[in-house]
Amino acid sequence: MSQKSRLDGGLIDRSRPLSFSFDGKNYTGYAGDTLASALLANDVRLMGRSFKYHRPRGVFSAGSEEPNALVELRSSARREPNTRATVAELFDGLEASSQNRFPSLRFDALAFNDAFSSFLSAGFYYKTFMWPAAFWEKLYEPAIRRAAGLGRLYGKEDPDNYDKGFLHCDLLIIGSGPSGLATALTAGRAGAEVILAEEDFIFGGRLLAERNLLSEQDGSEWAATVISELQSLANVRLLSRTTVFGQYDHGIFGAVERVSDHLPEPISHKPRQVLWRIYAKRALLTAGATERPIAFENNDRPGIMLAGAMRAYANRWAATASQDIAIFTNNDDGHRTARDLSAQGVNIVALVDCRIDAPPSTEFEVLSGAQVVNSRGRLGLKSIQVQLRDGSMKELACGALGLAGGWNPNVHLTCHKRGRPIWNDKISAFVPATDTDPLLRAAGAAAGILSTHGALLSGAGKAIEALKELDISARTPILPKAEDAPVNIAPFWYVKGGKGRAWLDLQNDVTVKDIKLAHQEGFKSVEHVKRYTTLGMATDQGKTANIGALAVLAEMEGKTIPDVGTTIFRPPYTPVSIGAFAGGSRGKEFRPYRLTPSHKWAEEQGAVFVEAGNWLRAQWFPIEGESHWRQSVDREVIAVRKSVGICDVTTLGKIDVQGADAAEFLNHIYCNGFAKLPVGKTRYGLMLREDGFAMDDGTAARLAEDHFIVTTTTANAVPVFRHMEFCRQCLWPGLDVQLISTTEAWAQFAVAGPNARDLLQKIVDPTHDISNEGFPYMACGEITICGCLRARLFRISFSGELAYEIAVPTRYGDALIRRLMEAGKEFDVVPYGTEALGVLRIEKGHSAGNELNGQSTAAMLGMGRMVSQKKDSIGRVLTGRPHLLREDDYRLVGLKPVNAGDPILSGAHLMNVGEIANAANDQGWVTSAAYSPHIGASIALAFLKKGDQRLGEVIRIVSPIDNLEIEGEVTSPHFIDPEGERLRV
Amino acid sequence: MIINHPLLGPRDAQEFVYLGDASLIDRPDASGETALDDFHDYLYLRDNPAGSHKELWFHEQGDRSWLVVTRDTRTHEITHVELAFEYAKRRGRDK
Amino acid sequence: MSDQILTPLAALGDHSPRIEKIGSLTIEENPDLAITSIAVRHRRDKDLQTFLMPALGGELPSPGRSVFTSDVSTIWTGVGQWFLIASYAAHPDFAREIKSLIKDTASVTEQTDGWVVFDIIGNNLIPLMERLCNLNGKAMMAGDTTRCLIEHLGCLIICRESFRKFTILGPRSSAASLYHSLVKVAHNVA
Amino acid sequence: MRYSALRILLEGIRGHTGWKPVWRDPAPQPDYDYIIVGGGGHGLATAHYLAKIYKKARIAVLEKGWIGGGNVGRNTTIIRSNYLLDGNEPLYEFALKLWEGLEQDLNYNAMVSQRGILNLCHSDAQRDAFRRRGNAMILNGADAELLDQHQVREMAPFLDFENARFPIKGGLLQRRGGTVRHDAVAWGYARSAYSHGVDIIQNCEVTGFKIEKGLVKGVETSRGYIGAKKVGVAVAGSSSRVMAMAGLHLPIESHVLQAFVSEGLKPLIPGVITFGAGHFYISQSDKGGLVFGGDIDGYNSYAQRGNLPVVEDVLEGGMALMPMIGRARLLRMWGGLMDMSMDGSPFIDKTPIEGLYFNGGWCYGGFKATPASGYAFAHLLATDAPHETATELRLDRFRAGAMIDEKGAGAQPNLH
Repeated sequence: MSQKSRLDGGLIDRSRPLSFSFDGKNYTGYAGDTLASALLANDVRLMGRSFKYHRPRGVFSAGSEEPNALVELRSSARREPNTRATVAELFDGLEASSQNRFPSLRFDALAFNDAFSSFLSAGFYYKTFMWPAAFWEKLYEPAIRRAAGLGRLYGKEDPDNYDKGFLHCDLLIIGSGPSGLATALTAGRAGAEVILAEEDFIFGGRLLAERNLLSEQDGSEWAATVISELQSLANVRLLSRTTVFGQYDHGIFGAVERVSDHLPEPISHKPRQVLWRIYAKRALLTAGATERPIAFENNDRPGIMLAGAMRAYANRWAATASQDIAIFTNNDDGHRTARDLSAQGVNIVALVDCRIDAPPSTEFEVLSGAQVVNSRGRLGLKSIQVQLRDGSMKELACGALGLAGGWNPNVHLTCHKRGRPIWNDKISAFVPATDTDPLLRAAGAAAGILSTHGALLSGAGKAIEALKELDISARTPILPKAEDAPVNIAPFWYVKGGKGRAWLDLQNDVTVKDIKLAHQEGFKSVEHVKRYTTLGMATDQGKTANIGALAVLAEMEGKTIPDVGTTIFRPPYTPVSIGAFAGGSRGKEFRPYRLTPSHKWAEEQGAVFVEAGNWLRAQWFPIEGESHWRQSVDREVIAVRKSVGICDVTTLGKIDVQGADAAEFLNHIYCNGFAKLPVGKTRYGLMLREDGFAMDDGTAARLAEDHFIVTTTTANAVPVFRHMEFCRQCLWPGLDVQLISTTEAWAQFAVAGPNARDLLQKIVDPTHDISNEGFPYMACGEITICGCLRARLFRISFSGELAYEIAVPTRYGDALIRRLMEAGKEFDVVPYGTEALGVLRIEKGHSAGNELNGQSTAAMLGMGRMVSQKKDSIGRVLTGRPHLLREDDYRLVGLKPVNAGDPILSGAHLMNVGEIANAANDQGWVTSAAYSPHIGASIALAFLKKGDQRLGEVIRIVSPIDNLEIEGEVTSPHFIDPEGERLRV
Repeated sequence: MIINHPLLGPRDAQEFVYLGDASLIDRPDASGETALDDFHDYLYLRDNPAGSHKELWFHEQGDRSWLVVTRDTRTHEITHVELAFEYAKRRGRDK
Repeated sequence: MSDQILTPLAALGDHSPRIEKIGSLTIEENPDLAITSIAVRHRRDKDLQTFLMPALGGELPSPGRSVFTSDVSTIWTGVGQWFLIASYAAHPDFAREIKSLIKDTASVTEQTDGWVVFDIIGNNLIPLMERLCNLNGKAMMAGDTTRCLIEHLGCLIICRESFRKFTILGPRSSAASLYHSLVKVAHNVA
Repeated sequence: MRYSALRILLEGIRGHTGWKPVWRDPAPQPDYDYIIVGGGGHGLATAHYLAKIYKKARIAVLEKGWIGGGNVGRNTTIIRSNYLLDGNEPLYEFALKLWEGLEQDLNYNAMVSQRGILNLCHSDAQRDAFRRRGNAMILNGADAELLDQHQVREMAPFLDFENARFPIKGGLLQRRGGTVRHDAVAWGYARSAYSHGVDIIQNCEVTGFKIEKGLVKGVETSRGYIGAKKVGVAVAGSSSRVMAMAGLHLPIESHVLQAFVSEGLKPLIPGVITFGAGHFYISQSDKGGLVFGGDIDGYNSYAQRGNLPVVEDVLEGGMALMPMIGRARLLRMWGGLMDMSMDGSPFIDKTPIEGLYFNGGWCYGGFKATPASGYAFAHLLATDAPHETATELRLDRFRAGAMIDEKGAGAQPNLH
């Protein structure tokens, strides 16, 4: 189909036509087009619907500030809602569809909201939907929800990849317009490490959209020559399609590079987008300025747009919204638009200038002192009503109207650290405060310097200034001659009078009336107005709306605009894909895996694995004929109790503690004593937090006078090491002690069961005596196995059986478990997983994570007496607080069901028989439960008030959340071998 | 944020773990008459100024040193960084 | 009793180290490093240096630095703490050797199997480094060494030759995840 | 003025010329019986209940800026009462009941939307803890359900069940949980308080307390001295700063919590969902934006803004949990100031200074607690006795060792 509204010239490649579709209709555009410019060229003006009233809307801008032309780009799982047509780079086969309309863009049923608009004023929600009470939930709210939102997500996993990266530079330059290029040239030639980031797909910024020459060159040509020089410099990094979206502390900036969004889909292995964290010693904001409209009645029709955008479409994209255009301006820049358009052969119906002293023109009619007061055309502008200087009315037919209300510097990034912009009367706009963060300066239009000449100069100047602080000397390059027009502007925000609605925030449908109503209802602070009317909260964050609203508010308050103040600009500058922030950390790669030394072997055995922090541990090892996990776990447990089993316990934290004062150090961090622990012995240790609650438990083995190996639970390995370093460096820096983690360096296996020693004897080198006498319970030592391989042996037991833990350098872990399984055949050795480990320790009454959950004291755990009063250990003093010593505190007990068949659920609460189950009567809770093949029933550990004094008592175990209640008997937590004889055989 | 490590130079604060008020170094005398009150104040009544704050950061993903960082809690500006064990020694912790 | 000898696995779970070539870039697992940590005891700094001098032929490196030699290499890993590195084949029980050499001037801890070691070689590794970690690769000279995060993993990153060769020590239990990230990013920037 | 269907019709027809200010800005009087310092949700709610329920008069709310500008205006709007400990649960459940009647109580629609809150679990230990907590909730009169993986899938089929690093094992569901239009809560309470005669005084910063012989006499403000019989402080986020003016040192640190909202999307997320293997929780607003957050930045801060690492951590969690949101765009991120207490639980208590009362230390619990916090604080101010749902929220609980530590993290504010 022909491109009816395509003009001559422009920066598009007519040799590369691209076909695309909008709402199922096919069109053609050219390489270099955006979706918006291509649609305009194809004479499409209607591109979207507004959020609240579903008013027909056309493209309003030519950049990322676009409030109206939002589309769903691409299809199925790659569908991208709310994509601005103005920045969507055209590619062959691009699919786009309009959104927030039903059934079609031309006829939208919800447009009936528009008819009722007089009842849907600002804040109407809060006053209504309350009668009758029940209707809110059942009727009103669901209805509001259905109407909510703009575009649709597809609802399936995003198929594209994202990545992250880190960049470092002396000078980050944000925006590549005249000031940005001058900055880059200055800094680049000075040899500084420079990054030039540009959100557009071509460098040059506003230079690409203007006709005036730089010296004898077109602006775009000059930009191209500068860029090619910069490309030749090794110290300059050019990033196009890259938005610097936020400024953070200490010169860190967030940026997103759209690597593949201009392609139908990413090239294989390449990400869709990359999130860059940029560390900049200095930064320059050269992000230009955004034009603002003038509000009047029905100023939202398709075809009404920013004048500067019209100019950009005509000059850069050779496209126009209409052949007959009017301009409404309060400053000279509107005239430039009119000149450029007529130079492109567009008919300027009239230039309406609210200023009485508007400059005349020979090319087109200038109506000075006049105002556009209304417009007509349901799905697209047909005509405007103009009130002439003498008050008479005139109707002008036109297909498009350009609004030129002046330009707002893009100060946003200078405010991300809560810097506030200041008002500049010369250009009637906010500019960056000069005293804000020295790390980030502004130049060019972003600093309120709106002429090309000024922009070039300030860019170079600021670059020199910034580099000077880094002791890099730079010189101003020879810059081209450029226009230096003064800014002649008469502040004019909206047309007074008129009964209808004059839009300020086009996307959220916030009108002048809404601001006035909010003010009338007492919402006078700018933050209140924003929140009450939703002004500036749409996807464009009010880039074209806020200033107009401030002006209205200022008028109501009888204040100046700066006195009314602004809302705070926060990151991101423009919306950023959530996927980019996540990068590669998603799915299975959300966090790294930690694999045990026996992982490969366990996989071969068909083990079922479970996440334990980042570790993957074998949960159980099913064998043929086992259909339910309980069968496997029971078998593993029984095997350990009857013969011998092997479990990979490498995941437990191991910390090497050495130094002349190592023992004294341990005395401080454990509540029980370690000074007198003999070499060659291991001792259980309980670590308290300073507040007296248990932090972690484990063992410490003394390999030498000045050498211990401390073990921690798997979950607490990292925090415990951190805590020990705190004690070492901050609390007792005088102690001669050194710490290092060896968790990963050693593969460690528990060998447990009556036959454990017999099995080990088969691999331990005969030079080492591991008999009960030679290597008694709690012994430890460095040995060799399998012919002189260094190993460590600890006679400790978590299962309550005769047990050892044997450690070898990690690389031998796989071979060792294979060897142990081989050697253990004669004892029917079994590997056991974390489930069996859990059952065994519950049977033995050992505490684990569920008991050591940070809410338990030593006393609760039945270890109150372990807290030595003879020494100063972490947590001892505050253990003495009354509430921690209270009589009726919880104590760890065991539970058995009265009827052996009943299951006990971990997390159930305990109630006295005959009392109603409620919080007031709560006696405690079940911490861990399991089926014990040894007992032949479900057993549990629990915290029970005064539990230690209630052994034998029958208690109710209630779990209302499962509608379950059973009776249980309170027992000792030690279900097997309470005297610990099995440990010592 | 960037913490200027006294030995390693500028490092991203992401590599550190925050603990809080540097007064946690001044652990009271556990044998003192008023030990219970002293420890209560030590542990629970930390300094929380809107302004300059001496605080403890652990370089967990770096060299495992504890640092005492002086940072303005209103602007996040960091004015001083030193190794905690040196600070602690100055406070007489090694006696 | 040679039948008794246990056969080791490389960190990625194979009997031989993994090598991957992507474009001009090579990622190579290096299992032949014996790594021992030494942490100087209080007020023994001078003694330690004296004991080590013959083995190192020089001082221990300063913070953020490492010295790689064909014999014993050294890496600064923390205040008063270094890694000594030698060939595993030549020094299977390196820690014990060091201990006997430096006596009680420092705490000695075997670290050999705490780590997986990757050598990355290419014409220009900067694009790769930019995606991996927050170090300024361009500014790194041979011997510059920093521990930082790669894909949530604390790794030691050692510049062996500016732009062209880096050695990465990562936590051994996460060798597979780290390797996967390295390869993925390499493809991504290739 | 009362809001009614008829009123809306009339105003619609006559161009909304009749609407009166929701609250007025009076000049401060020389003295009051009750001064509430802080015009946030809790302060305004306190004034409302003090006037309406406890029939007190001569009440003023002093706000240093504009009302509702603190945490009530910058939170993620979630309401729930899914707490474990008896020191907390009754208060939050009381709050939930008050939320359920709020529209009618205030004649103002704060859009209380009970679409449920689902906490996911990814391990057996987490499930055990959820069962213990769910049971505690039920025993305290709240609602709770334990869901298995299948039931979670039915509720939220878009979660990652196939490729998750930490597979979803189930969840704890509270159907009565949900969201509320946060700003409207401040405005609704302000409107009601004002209609009950409360002076709401904005741009009036308290610069000091007048205390004689351990008795509070009034407050110095940016608009002059104002006398008072009783002064209640509800300035969470700035508690340490304000109470320091009365010479009090609090077991509180100020931290920054970031929150996020996406561009408006057609409805796709049922209620509130929280990830159990990372820091991420999410809901969808009545306007269609995905509202989400995660962990605090972790360092003391009054800057009301955070940094990138936490942003990335939160969104990694989001993508791990629901990979469908990758192509949705993050529209805005902001930071709020948290009163992080030493055990993660709040304070509603007298102070050692007679006539001076304190409400703070809310950590992230503040918004959801607003009605009950206001009610209980009003009760304390009016009767000098703690409300039955707030008996354990004492300022001196650490001295006794009676911590209310839901997470078991100990005296480490940034871990709560």
